[in-house]
Amino acid sequence: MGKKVEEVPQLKQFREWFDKRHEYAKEWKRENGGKIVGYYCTYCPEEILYAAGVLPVRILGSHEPESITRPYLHDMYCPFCHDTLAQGLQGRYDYLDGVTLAQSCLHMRQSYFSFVDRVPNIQWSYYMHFPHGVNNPHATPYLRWELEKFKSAVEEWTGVTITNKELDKAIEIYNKNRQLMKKVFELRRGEKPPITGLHAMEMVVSSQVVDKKDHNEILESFLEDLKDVEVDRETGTRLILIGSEDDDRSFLELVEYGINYPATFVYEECCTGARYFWDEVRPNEDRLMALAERYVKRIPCPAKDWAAGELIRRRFQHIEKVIKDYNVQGAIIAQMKFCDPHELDIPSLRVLFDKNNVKHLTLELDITQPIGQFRTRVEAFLEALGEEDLFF
Amino acid sequence: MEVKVRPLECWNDFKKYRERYYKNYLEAKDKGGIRWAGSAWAFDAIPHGLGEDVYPLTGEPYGATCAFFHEFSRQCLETIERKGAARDLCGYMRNYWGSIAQNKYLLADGSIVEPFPRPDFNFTIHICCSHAKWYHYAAELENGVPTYAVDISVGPGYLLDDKKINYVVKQLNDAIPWMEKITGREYDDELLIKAVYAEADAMSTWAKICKLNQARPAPLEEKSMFSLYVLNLINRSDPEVAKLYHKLYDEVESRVKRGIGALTHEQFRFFTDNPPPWAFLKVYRYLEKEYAAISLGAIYTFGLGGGWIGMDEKGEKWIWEPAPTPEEAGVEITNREEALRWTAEYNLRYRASWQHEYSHWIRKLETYQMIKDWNADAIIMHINRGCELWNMSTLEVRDYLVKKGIPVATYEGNMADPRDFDEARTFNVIDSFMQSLGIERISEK
Amino acid sequence: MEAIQESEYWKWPETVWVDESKNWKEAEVISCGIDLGSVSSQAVIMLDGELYAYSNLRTGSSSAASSEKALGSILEKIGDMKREDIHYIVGTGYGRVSIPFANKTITEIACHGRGANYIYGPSVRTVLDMGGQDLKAIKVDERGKVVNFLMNDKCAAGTGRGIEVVADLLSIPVTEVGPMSLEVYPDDEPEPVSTTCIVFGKSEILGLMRKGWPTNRILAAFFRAVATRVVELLERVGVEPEFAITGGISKNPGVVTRVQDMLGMKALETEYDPQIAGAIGAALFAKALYEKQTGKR
Amino acid sequence: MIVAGIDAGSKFTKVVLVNENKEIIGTSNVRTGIDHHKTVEEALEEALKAAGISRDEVDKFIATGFGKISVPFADSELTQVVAAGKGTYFVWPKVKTVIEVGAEESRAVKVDENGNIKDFALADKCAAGTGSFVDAMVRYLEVPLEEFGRMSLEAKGNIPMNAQCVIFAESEVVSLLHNNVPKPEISRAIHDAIADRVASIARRVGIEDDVVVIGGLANDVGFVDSLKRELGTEVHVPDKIAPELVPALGAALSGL
Ligand SMILES: Nc1ncnc2c1ncn2[C@@H]1O[C@H](COP(=O)(O)OP(=O)(O)O)[C@@H](O)[C@H]1O
Ligand SMILES: Nc1ncnc2c1ncn2[C@@H]1O[C@H](COP(=O)(O)OP(=O)(O)O)[C@@H](O)[C@H]1O
Ligand code: SF4
Ligand code: SF4
Ligand code: SF4
Repeated sequence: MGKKVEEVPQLKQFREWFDKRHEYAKEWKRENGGKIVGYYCTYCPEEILYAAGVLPVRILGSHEPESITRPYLHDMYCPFCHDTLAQGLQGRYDYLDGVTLAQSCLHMRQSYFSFVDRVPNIQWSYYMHFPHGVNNPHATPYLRWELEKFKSAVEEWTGVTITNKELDKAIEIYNKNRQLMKKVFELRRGEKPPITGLHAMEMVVSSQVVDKKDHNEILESFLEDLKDVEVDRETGTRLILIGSEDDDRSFLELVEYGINYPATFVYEECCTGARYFWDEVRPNEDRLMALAERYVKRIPCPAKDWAAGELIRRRFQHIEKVIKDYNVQGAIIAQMKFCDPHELDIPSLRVLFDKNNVKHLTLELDITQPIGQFRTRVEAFLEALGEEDLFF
Repeated sequence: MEVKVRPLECWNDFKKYRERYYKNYLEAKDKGGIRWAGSAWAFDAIPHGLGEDVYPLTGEPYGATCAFFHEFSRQCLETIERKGAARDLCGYMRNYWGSIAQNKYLLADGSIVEPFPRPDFNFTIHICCSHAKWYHYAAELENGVPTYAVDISVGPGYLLDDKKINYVVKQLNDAIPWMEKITGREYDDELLIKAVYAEADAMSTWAKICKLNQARPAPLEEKSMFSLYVLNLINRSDPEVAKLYHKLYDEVESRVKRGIGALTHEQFRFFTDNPPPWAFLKVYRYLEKEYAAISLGAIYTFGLGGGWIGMDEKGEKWIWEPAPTPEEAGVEITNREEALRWTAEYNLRYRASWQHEYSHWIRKLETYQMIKDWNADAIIMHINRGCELWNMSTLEVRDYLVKKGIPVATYEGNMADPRDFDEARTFNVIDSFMQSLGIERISEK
Repeated sequence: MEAIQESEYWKWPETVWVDESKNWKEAEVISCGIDLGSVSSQAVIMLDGELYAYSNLRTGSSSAASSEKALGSILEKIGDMKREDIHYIVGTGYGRVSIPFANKTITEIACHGRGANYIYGPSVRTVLDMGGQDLKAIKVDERGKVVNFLMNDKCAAGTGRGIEVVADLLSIPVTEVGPMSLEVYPDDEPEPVSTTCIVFGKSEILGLMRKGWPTNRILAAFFRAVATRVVELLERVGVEPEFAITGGISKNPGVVTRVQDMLGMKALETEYDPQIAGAIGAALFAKALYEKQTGKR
Repeated sequence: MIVAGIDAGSKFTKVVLVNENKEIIGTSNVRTGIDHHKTVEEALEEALKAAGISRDEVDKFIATGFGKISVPFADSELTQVVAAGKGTYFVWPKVKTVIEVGAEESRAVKVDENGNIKDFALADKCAAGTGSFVDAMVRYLEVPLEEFGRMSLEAKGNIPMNAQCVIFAESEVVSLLHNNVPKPEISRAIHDAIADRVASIARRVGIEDDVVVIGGLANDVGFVDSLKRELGTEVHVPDKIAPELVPALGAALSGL
């Protein structure tokens, strides 16, 4: 019999990276003497930065109350945007040499520009006009062009010429990371998923803030170790998490560890989950075209997933497949307060879940969560899914 | 100094046009015509090629009309909230959906008819995070109206290049066979070309009219401008609209020459920002009556309907000069490709309100320059909960202007959800602002 | 600055009740449910699944003490029953986790569903629980088991506390605000207060007061807004007959009448106190759990 | 010459009487009742009594506050922003940033070295940063108002609260209570949450020393302490006059 999941050292490593991401970045800089760029949205073509020897790290919130962003961001912009800007204003990202945003929603755009203006020591910033119309056929060649400009800008700033060889290497490392995380996710399809949503989140988020090389190393051994791990927790209700930035540990802990009834996330359809890594770059003589294709064809963010002639949402198609593959019984829709792109999908998403016989619960996330209120909702949700034996 | 005031003569023409517009859309099918719906920002010249009997319904002005009629608006909003739409979503969009969901259609005079006229297709763009999804959801509410949204997220005008423009042109190109398929009609490039000329004419002329408001006394106040600029948002590629704007231009120009102002006494000139709270235009009246304060406009009224040069090539200064029409630019449009390219480029480059959508860097310069060029004393900003696009940058702009020594006041509200507006608070802000600037009430004088 | 004594308009009457006709010593299963809400606490004792006694008190600042008090006041009134005589206790409500002597906790959503089934009968399909801090629309099956539910999250208007705040602002006892608002209903009903956010709404109400609106009209405008919110939530979950209201606000005719009229549907009536529905549900679960534990089922 | 400044607040109505030497000769503070006119009369009566003068001796009445229109006999009205700026500048001439927190409203006013108003910001919707929030919490915690402020100072302060709306903040407090969190910690969490919201408003106009806080909540030592910490700068409470009387004083002074 193998060891218990909680004792697997790689999980501890993920958590440590998650907790000490700023320390890691500073350490990396000391060791490599390289530049670090913070990126705002998961549509950022990290491979290009990586190929130039730059470490891309994702800018995320910290889930602590703050009062410093409201002079710049409207109250009704999403908490994620407030939280990320707050990190910058508080100096937590003082090690960044540059910041970049691959055009995403308006809220994030505002947060990004305020970050660029108001966080000291930012030498370089790049706003990339990433297409929104990822469901139309012209997006890929157009994105290729934007990538080309991005690449030149990075080259100009770093003084490094990004060769095909370096790009290939970066793509390989990134693809590997994607493959490995996907393999970990696939283990969760089974009856007894070895890891929880909390573990998965820490794995994915840590990959966004450390050098993928380091992350791959740990991931490989992690996969090995997971093979003969002893799963002692009761899986309970199999849940899918739908959301955007879902890296608030207190929330995941509540659902998976803090309720009277067992429940486990088996899949996270969010940008701190599967949306980040699910799709790989497919080889192409034209490296930038290969990248463009990957970023256009990946599971879309709701901000980009809309009708261009046909009434389909690609993300929904993916979710439907996941429901079957992962035997999903319930869905928690974690709606970032005031996030329009996600909110606009919710009425139709509910229909989709109903159609597939998946019960769903919508919770509205803020910078910090009202755990007391959430507990009641989640508990009642799980009660409704089970507890048959109290009714006779 | 007492100023002569006189009602605008072509006011009625504009009003009639608007009334006819909503009726035409309603009755299009009776006449065998085509109906389409989409954003006021959509490339509305394109559907013109389907024939002369093609009638649009643009969503934002429609939403604003709903909001103006309080009670109807409330019913729309409540109806759609019951279906699960979140309250913080775009105010126009919620009114629009609510109108569909209730199956009721509002005409410009406030009368309500049933059922809601279903469009043959939706043709829109994706400028904010909502537009394309707005019509996607509307299509679902309407049991699957074919919907096409054009992505225009290629960046501000001064950063445009051929490939960016091409990306948009290709999407427009694809839209034409798509429309042909849906409507079963053959596309007429001549009509498209006519529409494209008309669009630039209408938009550049509106910009010229706005410039006339630099005069002292100002010939127009913003509340009337709302009824004037709107034609460019409902049907700007209709050649009749351009004609009306020329007529208006002549009239306003002659007012300036004769020293006719919008207010009898102009004590204080200010700009506003964002779409106004449509249900509470009395804010403007209050400022006029109590403080003889005139709103000269906003980047909203100027920029949405107007074609402007905008940012200079280096991105360092905003230029409030009317954009050239094809004639002025010495361009001749002879075929579909040229027409699409022209309309794509004109909109991407010269629509003032598309530029600042990318960054407050642009919006700051745009607003500042406007205040300088029109000689305004201050700006009163509507912190508009109803539109996340227009509301983007407002606080950064506020901060910038205050540092530049320009007095700024802000009040919270919602352009299209009357429930988000607090009247007492808003008047309190205005009084505080005026008092802090030492502007006296005229009633106290 | 002197602290000025507040009048406590938000206070509502407390109750302790025992069915004197029953003898608890004859019961096989004595089960208890305690609903520790944010505003009120109820304890219910059932004898073999029949209501025997209950209390309905204001929640204090300590949950443990409030639950002790809720149960203690009943035991005191019964006289000879001790806590140890009770076979099983289920806690519910916001404070359920801090009831020291509960054997198990179950959410108030499940308990209200179950309790409504008991007091209104098995035909109930939609339960509206209007409590102190939240509003819940619950759909249940014929056993009172929750099928689906929704809770308000963006706005606190349709809640007991929201109503208390307004009662305080207008200096009218909370038990009277509802009836008073009906004085102008339906013929003279004003438009709802525009905002349902209680913070913003307060300033609007102050504005109306200053405009010289009579109190009953202000209340009508306020309750209209509350009712709209309530109906919105109900329609989102999908109201199906039969429909019942539980929780404290069910005693407020200003809300109930408007909600019924807007829905075009009458709420079921009962001789029980609908505020104790949650505690009844908890007590019924307690019985089931006790029987499960002792192998009686 | 004697001028009366009348601040008709949503919860309290205050009157300050000044003479031509800018000396305060009488003040009052009365709970605002349903009948606003009556409250104003009462408050005025009390202030006159304190000053030992009769109503005829008052030359001018200047009204301010949310209920300023319920002072029908006022000679003129002053907005709360200007009243706050003027009053504070008088009692604290070095002031640059005024923060006022009353029962239902909070605001920040920026003044220049001559006491002119440069900028101001009012609380947005959903702000829990007001005195009535404290009043409600005090009821939940079942402690006296003074005690509530004081106990906050004893706390360690490691409980974050996400207080957007008063009602939802209340439910957070209830959860804390149910989880047996000590009352001083809860008090501190509440004060921090209010300070957080108030600071958000104040930051819109920019924090510049001296920062002076006025309005009823300035009496709350726990709040002032939290605000200091939040802003990272010294926060002054006027010492010459009760902080909630400052706007009424500002109104009175404007009539001289
Ligand atoms: N007799 C009554 N008349 C009118 N309203 C009442 C009465 N009793 C209670 N309420 C209302 O009910 C609310 C409490 O509801 P309740 O369901 O007991 O709350 P919770 O269980 O969440 O603590 C009070 O805030 C008050 O508004
Ligand atoms: N000693 C105190 N400790 C804490 N809070 C206080 C104290 N005194 C007054 N307050 C608060 O001040 C508020 C009243 O402030 P005030 O400025 O008089 O209000 P307004 O002018 O808006 O009516 C009350 O809501 C109360 O919470
Ligand atoms: S939610 Fe979408 S826009 Fe936001 S970070 Fe994730 S992928 Fe990017
Ligand atoms: S959560 Fe929504 S609003 Fe916020 S950044 Fe992501 S997509 Fe934008
Ligand atoms: S939010 Fe603003 S830009 Fe977006 S659809 Fe609505 S009105 Fe248009």
